[in-house]
Order: sequence, then C-alpha cells, then structure tokens
Amino acid sequence: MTPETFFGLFNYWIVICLMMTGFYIVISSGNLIKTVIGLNIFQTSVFLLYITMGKLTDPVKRVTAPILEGGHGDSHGDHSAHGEHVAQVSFEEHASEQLHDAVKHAHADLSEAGHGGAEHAHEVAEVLYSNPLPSVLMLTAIVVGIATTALALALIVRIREDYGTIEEDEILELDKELQ
Amino acid sequence: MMTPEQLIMTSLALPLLAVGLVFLFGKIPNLRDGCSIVVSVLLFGVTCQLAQLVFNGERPELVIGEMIPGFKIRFLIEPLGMIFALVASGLWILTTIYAIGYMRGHHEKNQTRFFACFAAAIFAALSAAYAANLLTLFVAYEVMTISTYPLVTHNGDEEAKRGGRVYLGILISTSIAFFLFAIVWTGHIAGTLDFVPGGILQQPFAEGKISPAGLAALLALFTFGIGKAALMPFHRWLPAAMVAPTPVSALLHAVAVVKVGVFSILKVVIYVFGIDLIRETNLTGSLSDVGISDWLCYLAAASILLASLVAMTKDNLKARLAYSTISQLAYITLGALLASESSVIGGGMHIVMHAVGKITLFFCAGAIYVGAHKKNISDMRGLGRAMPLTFAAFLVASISIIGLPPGGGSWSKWFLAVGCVESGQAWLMGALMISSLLNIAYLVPIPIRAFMTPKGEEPQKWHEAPMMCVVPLCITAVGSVVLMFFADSIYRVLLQIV
Amino acid sequence: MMEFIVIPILALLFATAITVAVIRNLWAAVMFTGIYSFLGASWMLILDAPDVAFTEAAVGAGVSTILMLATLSLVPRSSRKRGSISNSDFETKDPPRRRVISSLLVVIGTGAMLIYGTLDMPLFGSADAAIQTYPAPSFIEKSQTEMGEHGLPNVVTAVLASYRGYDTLGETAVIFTAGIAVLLILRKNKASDEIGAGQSEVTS
Amino acid sequence: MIEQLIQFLDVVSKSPHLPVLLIAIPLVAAPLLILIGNRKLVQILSLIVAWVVFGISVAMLGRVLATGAFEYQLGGWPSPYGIVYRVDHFNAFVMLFVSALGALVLTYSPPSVAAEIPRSKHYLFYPSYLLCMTGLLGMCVTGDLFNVFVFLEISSLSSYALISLGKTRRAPLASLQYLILGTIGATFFLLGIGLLYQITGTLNMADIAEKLAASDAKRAELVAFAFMTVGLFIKMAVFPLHTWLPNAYTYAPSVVTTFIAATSTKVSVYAFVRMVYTIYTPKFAFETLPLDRAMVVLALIGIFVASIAAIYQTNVKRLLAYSSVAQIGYMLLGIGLATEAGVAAGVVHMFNHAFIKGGLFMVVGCFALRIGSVRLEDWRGAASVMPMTCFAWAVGGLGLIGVPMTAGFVSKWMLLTATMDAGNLTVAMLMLISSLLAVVYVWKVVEAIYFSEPSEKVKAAKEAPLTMLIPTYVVIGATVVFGCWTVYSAEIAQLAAKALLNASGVVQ
Repeated sequence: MTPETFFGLFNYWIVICLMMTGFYIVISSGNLIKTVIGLNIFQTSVFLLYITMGKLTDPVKRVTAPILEGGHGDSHGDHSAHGEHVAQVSFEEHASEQLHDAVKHAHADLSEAGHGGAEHAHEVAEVLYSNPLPSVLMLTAIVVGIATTALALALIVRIREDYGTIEEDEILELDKELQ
Repeated sequence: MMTPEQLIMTSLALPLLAVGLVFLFGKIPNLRDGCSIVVSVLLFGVTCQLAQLVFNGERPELVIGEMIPGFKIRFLIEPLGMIFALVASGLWILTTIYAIGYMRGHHEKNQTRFFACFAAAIFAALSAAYAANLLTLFVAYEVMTISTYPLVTHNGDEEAKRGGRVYLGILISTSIAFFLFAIVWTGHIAGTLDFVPGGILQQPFAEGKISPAGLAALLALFTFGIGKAALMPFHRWLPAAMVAPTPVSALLHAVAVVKVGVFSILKVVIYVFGIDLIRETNLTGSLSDVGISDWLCYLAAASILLASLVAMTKDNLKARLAYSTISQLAYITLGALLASESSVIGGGMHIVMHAVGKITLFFCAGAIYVGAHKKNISDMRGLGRAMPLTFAAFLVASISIIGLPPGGGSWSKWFLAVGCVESGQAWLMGALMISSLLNIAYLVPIPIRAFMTPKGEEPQKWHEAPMMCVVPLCITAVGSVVLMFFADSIYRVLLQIV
Repeated sequence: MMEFIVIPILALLFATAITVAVIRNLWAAVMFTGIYSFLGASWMLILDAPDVAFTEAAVGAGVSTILMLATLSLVPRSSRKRGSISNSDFETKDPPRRRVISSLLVVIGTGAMLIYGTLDMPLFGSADAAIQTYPAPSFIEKSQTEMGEHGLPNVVTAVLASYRGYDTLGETAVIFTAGIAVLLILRKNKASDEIGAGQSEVTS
Repeated sequence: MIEQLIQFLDVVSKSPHLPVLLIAIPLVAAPLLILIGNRKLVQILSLIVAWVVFGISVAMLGRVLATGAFEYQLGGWPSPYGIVYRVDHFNAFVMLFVSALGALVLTYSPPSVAAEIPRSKHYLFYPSYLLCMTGLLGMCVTGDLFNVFVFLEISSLSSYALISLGKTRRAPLASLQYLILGTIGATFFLLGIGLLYQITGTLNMADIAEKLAASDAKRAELVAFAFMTVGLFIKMAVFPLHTWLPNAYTYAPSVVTTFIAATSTKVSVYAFVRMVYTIYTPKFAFETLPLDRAMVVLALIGIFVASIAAIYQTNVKRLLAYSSVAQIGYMLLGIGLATEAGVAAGVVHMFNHAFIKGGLFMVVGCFALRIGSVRLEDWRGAASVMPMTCFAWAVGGLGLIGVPMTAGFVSKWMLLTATMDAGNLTVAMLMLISSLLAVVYVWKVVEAIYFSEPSEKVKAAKEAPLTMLIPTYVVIGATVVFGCWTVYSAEIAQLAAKALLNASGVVQ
C-alpha cells in the first residue's frame, strides 16, 4: 500500500472507527437512553461517510461547495440569506486551501501553459464544485434520524412511566416477577 | 343419457351435494338422513353406468384444470379404480342405512357433522379411485385424512382426542414426509405424474436418471408414505381410529380409508413403476439376485403374521378386527410388491373380497354393541342365541376373510399364492398359509362361542339390533358368498390392467 | 493548511465518541453527543457540505440534544424510588463483561469488513471517482440549464427540490409520521375512553 | 380467462400516473385525516383510501400483464438525475397483495380497534396505518435505492408507533426493541447504499446494475452487499436476527399484528430479491459469495428452531409469530436456488403466506375481541360458542401446514419441485420434515378449541361480529381459492421470476 493510498483512504477509516464506536454503544449498552445515544452517533457517522465521499479535491483548480458563485445566472437575486452566508464561508475556506495547493504544485505544474507561481491561483477562472448529491441525501437522512430519535425517546418516557427504570435488565426482571 | 365426462362429474358431485344437503337439513334429521340415502343410491346408479363403460374397454376422462402450474387435476377411470369405486359407492348405501340405525339407536350427538364428513370421505374415495395422476391421488388422499379426522374424534372425550392425534399424526406425517416427497421425486425424474400403463419410470431408468438403489428407495418411500395401507411399522393409526363410532370403523377403516391406501400402492406399482420394472430390476446387478421390492415383501409378510398374532391377543372385538385388517391389508401390499400378474390381480381382487367381508364383521360388532352393549369378546358367551342373524353373518364373513370356500376371499388368496410362486418367492406362501390358520384361530371362535355356550344370566336384556342395522349386515354377508361366484368376472376385468 | 484544522477536529470527534462510550453519567453522555454532532458538523463544513453542516448542527447538536435532555428531566418517580431525584438515577451501569466482549467482537468484525471494502474505494477527493464523473453533465450543470429562470445558486437546494423532490416529500412524511407517533405514544388516555391504559393487565 | 381480465383492466389502467398516485393519495390523505379529526369520518375515509390504493395496484398489475414493465419519472426527471418508479411483474404482484391485505385488514379493524385502542387515539391510528402501508408500497414501487431507504423508514416508524399501542406495558418495550434493531438494520442498509453509490455514482437500481457489471471494485461491492443483506435480514426477521419479532407481534394490538405480519416482512423479502437479482446478479451472490449455502443453512435452522419454539407457546399470537419466522425460511430457500422455479416458489410463498398468516391473525383478533385473551387455555372449547371463527382457524391452519387444496400446498409443492430440480434431495427432505412441525402447533390449537370443555371465558363469549367475520372469511377463502386455482398467484409469480432472471442474465 502506497502512502498515497493510505492517506487517500485514511479519512474513510477514521469515519469507520467513529461509526463502530457508535455501533458498540448500541449493542453493548443496557441503558435505553444510552442505546439511543449510540444510534445517534452511529447515524451521524454514516452521514459523515457520505459527505466524505462527495468531497472533491483538485491540485490546481479551486474546489468549493456546490453553491454557484455570483454572475453565473441572471436570476439568483432572490436567493436566501442563508445561502449567501454559506457561500461566503466556503469561499474563504477554499481560498485558503487553494492557495496552499497552488504553492505545493507550483513548480510541478506544466499544464497551465507556462504559468506558474502562487499569484496565478487567483487567475484560475474555472471553479470546481464538490458533488451536491451526498448533501441532498444526507439532509433527508438527518431528518429521518431525528425522527427516529424522537420516537425512541417518546417510547422511553412511556417505558419509564410504566416500569420506573430504563435499565434493560431491571425491566426484564420486573416482567419476570409478574409472570 | 350423459356423456362419460358428465358421468364422472356427477359421480364426484353427488357426495358433495350430500355434504351440502346434510348441512342444509341439519335441523330436520329425517329429511337429512333421507337425503343421504337417496344420494347414495343415485351415486351407485351413476357408478354402475360408468362401470359398464369401463369394463367394455372405454377409459372416460375428465380434466378439471391446473391446480399448480404445469400440474393438472385430472380423472381417468381404469378397471382397478372402477372396481374400487363400485365397492365404495355400493357399500356407502348400506353403511348409510346402518349408520342411521346405529346413530339413532345410540343417541349420538353431532349427527349432522357426522353424516357430512362421511359424505366428504366418500367424495375423497371416489376422487382417489378416478385419479389420473399422482397429484390428484395425493390431493384426494389428504382430503380423506382431513375429512375423516372429525369422525375419529367424534366422541370428543380424552380417548377420542388421543386416538385422533395418533390418526392424524401418522397419516399426515407419512404422507407429507414420504408420499409427497416420492411424488415430487418421481415428477423430477420422469417429467410426468400421469398413470400410464406399463409405468413412467422405465424410460428414465433406462436412461440412467435413477439408480436401482434410488428406485428401491423410491418404492420404499411410496410404500411407507401411503400410510393408509397400514404396513407395519406405520400401522398404529388404525387401532387408534377404533375409538370412532362403529359405522365409521366399518366403512372407513375397513373399506374407504384403508382401501385407498392399498389401492394407491397398487396404482403406483402398476402405473408408475410398472410391474416389469419392479420384477426385473436387481439391486446388485448380476451377482446375487436381490430385487428392489424384496425387503418390502418380507416386511409385508412379517406384517401379515405379526398383525395376526397381535389380533389373537385382543379381547376388544373392534381392536381384534383392526389388527385383522392390518394383516389383510398387508396381503394386498404383498400382492402389489410381488409384482407378478397373478399377485397383482389377487391384490386387486382382495380389495373387493376383504371390503365386503370386513364391513360385515364391523357391522356385526356395531350391532352387538347397540343390541347388547358388549365390546369385549369374553363377554359374548351365549349372545348368539339372542342375536342369531348377527352371529351367523359374522361366521359367513369370517370364512370369506380366512379364505375358505364358499367365501369370496378364497379366490383372492388363491391368486396371491399363485403370485408368490410366479415371482419366485414360493416360500412366502408359507406365511400366507400360517396367517390363514391364525385367522381361523382368532375369528371363528367368536361366533362359535356365542352359539355354543349356554346362556348367561341376563338373557332378557339382549335382543337383535334395530332392523336398520341387521338388514345391511345380512346383505353384506350374503354378498361375500355371492362374490365367490363372480370372481371370474372380476378376474377378467383386472386382466385388462396387467 | 487544512490538515491543521482537520486533524484536531477528527481527534476531538474520536475522543468524544470514546467518551460517550465509557462515560456513565447520562447527562454528560447527552452533552457529549451534542458536542459530537457539532464537531461532525464542523467537519462537514470543511468537506464542502455547508447545508448538511448547518442542518446537523441545528438538528443533531440542537434539537436532538434538547429532546434527550427533556427525556432525562421528565422523571416521573417510580413508586419504588419516590422522593428526591438523586444523581444515581442517571448513572448507567457498566455492561457485564461478557456483553462487552461479544459486542467488541461484533464491532471489530463489522469494522474490519468495512475497512476491507474501502480498499477498493476511490481515494478521498479524487476527481475521477465514479461519483464525480457520473452522471455527466453533472447535477450542477444540469440544474442550471434545466431549471432555466428558476436556477437556484445553491445546487443542493435545487436538487432537493427538483430531481430528488420525492425524497423530500418522503422526508416530510417521516417527520409527520414521527409526529403522529409521538402523539400516539405520549398522549394520555382520556377519561372517556372505555378502556384504560391497562398497565396492570398482562396477557402473557 | 386471463385475457378478458386484461382487457377490462387495460381500460382502467390508461392513466400514466398510476405509480405516483399509489403513493401520493395515502400520503396526502394522512395529514388531512388528522385535520378532520372526527373518529368515525377518519375511519371511513381511510377505508376508502385503502381500497382506492388497492384498485390502483390492480390496475397497475393489469397494465404490466398487458404491456410489460413500465417506468414513471417523477417530476419528469429522467434517471440517473431524478427518481424513477418502475413497475414490473414482480413488484406489481407484491404491491397487489400488500394493498389487498391492507384494505381487507382495515375493513376488518373497527370493532377490534375499538376494543383495544383508546378512543381518543383512533384519529391518529388510522393515518399511521395508512402511512405504514404507503411506506411498504413505496419500497416496492420505487426504482431508486435511496428512495427505498426513505420509504423503509416511513413504514418502520409508523409500525413502531402502531406496535406501541398494545394494551400492556410490554408493548412500548417491544416497540423500542424493534426500533433499535430496525434502526441498526436501516443504517446498515444506508451504509450499503452509500458504498454502492460511491463506486457507481448513481442511485437508480437499473443504472447501478449496469455500472456494477463493468466495475472492478469487487471488494467494495461485496461489503455493500453484505451490509444491505444484514440490514434487510433484520427487517425480514431471518433467524438469528429475528429476536424483535415475537415480542412485537405478541404485544401489538391485534389489527396491527395482522397487518404487519401479513405484509411487512414480505416487503423486506421483496427488497432483498430486488437487490440480489436486479442490482447484483445471482452469480455474484451465489457463486462469488456462497450466500445460497449460508441462506439454506440459516433458513433450515431457522425453520426448525422457530417451529419448535412455536410448539411450546401457550400464547397464540406468539405461536404464530414464531411460525412467521419459520415461514421466512421457506421463502429464502426458494430465492436462494437462483432458478426460475425456485424464485417463483419463493415469490408465490410470499403471496400465499401473506394471506394465510393474515387470515390466522384475523381469527386471533376475533378471539381476542370476544374472549378477551389470546392464551390458548382461555380458548378451550371455543367451537361451541364461536363455530365460524373456529372453522376459519381450522382452514387457515390447514393452509399453514400445507394440506392440498390450500395455498400453502401450492407453495410447498413448487418449492419442493424447485429444490428437487436443483438436485438438492437432502434439503427437500428436511424441508418436508420441518413442515410437519407446523402440524403440531396448528393442531394443538384446533384440539383445544374443538375438543375441550369450554373455559370460563369462553362460556361468557359469543360469536365474533359479522363485520369482522366477513373480511376474515374473504382472506381465509382466498387461501383456499389460491390453493385450487393459481392463475393469479403462481402463474404471475412465475412470470415475475422469469422477468427477474432474464434481467439478471441467468440463462434458462
């Protein structure tokens, strides 16, 4: 395994470790709330995996969130303040990243028709965007996740009303007594 | 005049009609029972018409449709099935009359359910008799199991429940685990499930699709899977079923149910394997001559003897008759498995002879119970004087079952014995002979004792059962003698199939 | 440069997850879950997914934490423990050793399998990954041309509302379902109801 | 016969929007019903919606039979950009019986719901029921993998809510146990989708299939497959991942148990078959991976263990629940054969078992209403006061055993033939022997209700109301009809199997 692959996959592995921590909490915990917490972490980590997949990096070109920048269309005047804000944030993030990349590849890059040097980073007209689809999917999944959590918590409230405890083994004990 | 197709349809529909009418008039016993009798007479008429066609060489056919994609419910009547149908429908009339007398004389509850299930069982018997393929046969076989279950548990007490459990447990288990498996296996190998003269397995066997050992296994699956044939060790259901009211034991456990079993075995041997295939296939090639059905033949012979021996130990009359039935059924199974012309004909003929004889014996047992409330043989001393007709009939039927002239049974046993010689297993004849002696030992003393011993203490309480019980049993007793003189026609009919 | 931000975030994420796993106090566990979501959201922001990041921060770190805290604070005292709320009610018990070991085995197995699967995955950020090259033209170009005058600058919103609009409808349905469900579960039975909650009736 | 029906349905099914109407109508109806809030009105309207949905399913099946599979692009966006609904023989068939049972159970429900669920919750109950049905139908109709996940969650969340409505305090607990396992399953499924998405760049099933054929990322493919399989196995309650099912079925209200038992696990089986045969290929699943062997082993162990467990139950609901776990095993056996006959047998068993188990649980609901208990000892001698209900049990039970002239026999026969044709005599034998266990647990109940002295509770009971008996008899009657006449069950299943296998490139 080359270091390149290693670093290329490293991000996924981190996410997998997070995911498995969440999964561990779910299956090891006897406390109902703790189990729900585990589910939460498990799901959040899956969201992270999707988002990691959608990310695009490029040695030269600027990569940003899939929010088109000004001047692209003539009819985006009514876009929300929220969108504008996001656009700005990501722009700044990526500007810095871009600068860094440009420096790194400055002397090796021959494809830019003889242009070199850090100052050219700002001249790159073309902007690349990360894939928007994982974001779209995860927006849905987050909502599904919170719905599940809410339902689970409601059930836990009911269970605690009925049994007076949220420890699984105590509940099973109580049921056994009744039988 | 109806077309053959319509005749088949009518003969299948009539018992179902009876089921409907019985439920419809459940509240009016006289009308209900009247319907049963009328329908049974009509049915016998239709069956006779069909028989005329079949015995003249026609093969009426009726296709109902596909039950499972690629597998049809189809009826095609050949002589063996026709004979069986004739016996079942003919005896249904007598049993119905007898059952009405018995059930009323006995003040049984749930009579409506009883007569409905009874008609349903006859429907199943006829369907099995007419079946043109294994699927149809299997469906009829299972319908019969289910429809007779409520009859076995009729009394509803703990004993009946236990009996029902054994009955259903053994019959369903063997049929699903072995019979169904064997059917599907056959279909897999042969590509068809139809009953074809000469068998359907010869071709695939020649092509090497199944080994001799496989063939032997398949035959064993069929033989044990058809649990209604009550071959040991799957015979326990039959004594268990004796908790049922006597008309049930009479018609179903002497005629319809058990005969469906041995009939199915005969069908499988003749039309699925083909007797040539069974007789000529060796398990081990040329070295030693072990046929694929040999061990089953020995088992059947053992079953004949063992059941007879057990019968001797039984004091309860119905239990003794039940073990006698097991023994007699094994004769037919043996006849089928020997797979020679005479043995198969003997088996087929014994279906008729044994049916008429055994139903008489059961009728008598029922009549004794109704008339004198006696179940045990040891209590029947001197009963013969109070119930002369009943015990006379008993004696006549016993002679037929034993196989002595002038009973019809003498002919079928003769053919079976000849079959043993034909297929080179002459020593099995010994088993038949010993068993006949045993038959004498456990059947004949009953009427003898009833007539010979002086009267007991309370003669005034004993009397003949109601006429509705006595008349049918006299008819069947006479029948078992008359059959002696019709054996030739049965022989000629059965000759068509081998 | 990015590594300087990413590495601490990842380290913190990991540390938080582990903390949640081992911590016994439920209040603390809930708070750490919130923190975990928040850190996750920050990373998403770096990964070019601002929309998700904000939603996760709002929903995962916000709403869900509040819900859990609310659940914890809704403590109808059991008949056995009537009295003041003691902190011990919120201490979870450590799972028995056997369960810990079997859970660890399952988790390690599952994780190893996933890592095995990643070996074939396109490297992080690579432009020739299927996900970046297919479909062509990409959602970004497509959304601009097809939406015509309605073209939203935020492609995520645009896709959400158009191409995958039915997922969004489904998502609404999920929320709605959860709403009904919570109502069904928590709603007290009215006195007019003929049957009681039947807490005492045990049919098995 | 079939042509006439096709002609009739052809006229009805001209509307191109059928697939989306199937989902949209109940989805829109649910919130409206809550706004209406009137108990009686909600009940009637949801009944109408359910039957309309059934009508749409019938029309779609008619259209598929007449003209073959068809697609519907939601919002007019073509794949791979938009979400596409795709209707073919297989899912039209599954949707047909899901919606049929959904409507029938709803028709049957009012008295039972009135007895088991507090009045004030009725106006919420019926919309939840509709949502659950929508989720299940959505999982079937959609051709988009992520959309499957969304609908899976809709159906799951509503079933958690419905299960928690049970009378005892164990119902919420059973529901939570199901929720936790179910969410793990769904998350595994989501994870699998993510991996597939990453190596193919698309979510459309047909598209993924195309890309996978060309892809060389075998390890990622395999892991995605494994995760989706485990996720679905949890939802299907495949042994040993079935632990949620007995409690959930036992403690849920009778109507809920009936509906979920009849439909929910089958839809997950559907999704699994889709995954194996449409997205992946059976070659991948059964040759590259020895999943078929694993499935045969799991299925057989599951059948035996669950059937034996069922024998020992004294609670009839739990008895049937274990039987359900066993029956899933039979479906898996058929599907794992990867032959046309095998898949057809698995698919037809989905259909037949939906009716058989639905019918039996309906009978349980009748008993629960009149006797007030689902314990076998309280049912003793019920035949004397509830003859109709008891007869329905006997017939349904025969179907479960697989006696000829019931639907169960058709499945058993087809499964057996398929196993045998695949050359697996041992499995065929074991399958038959295992099916004998059903005789024991079914007959245990038959004996109790027919041949025992009436219990105290039975003496006070009376025959179930006609509004419940009629739908029960429709369902039970269907098991007999489809046991003798298989044009619309087994033959469609065969068409579906053929289409599936042709699509996945298995040469017949």
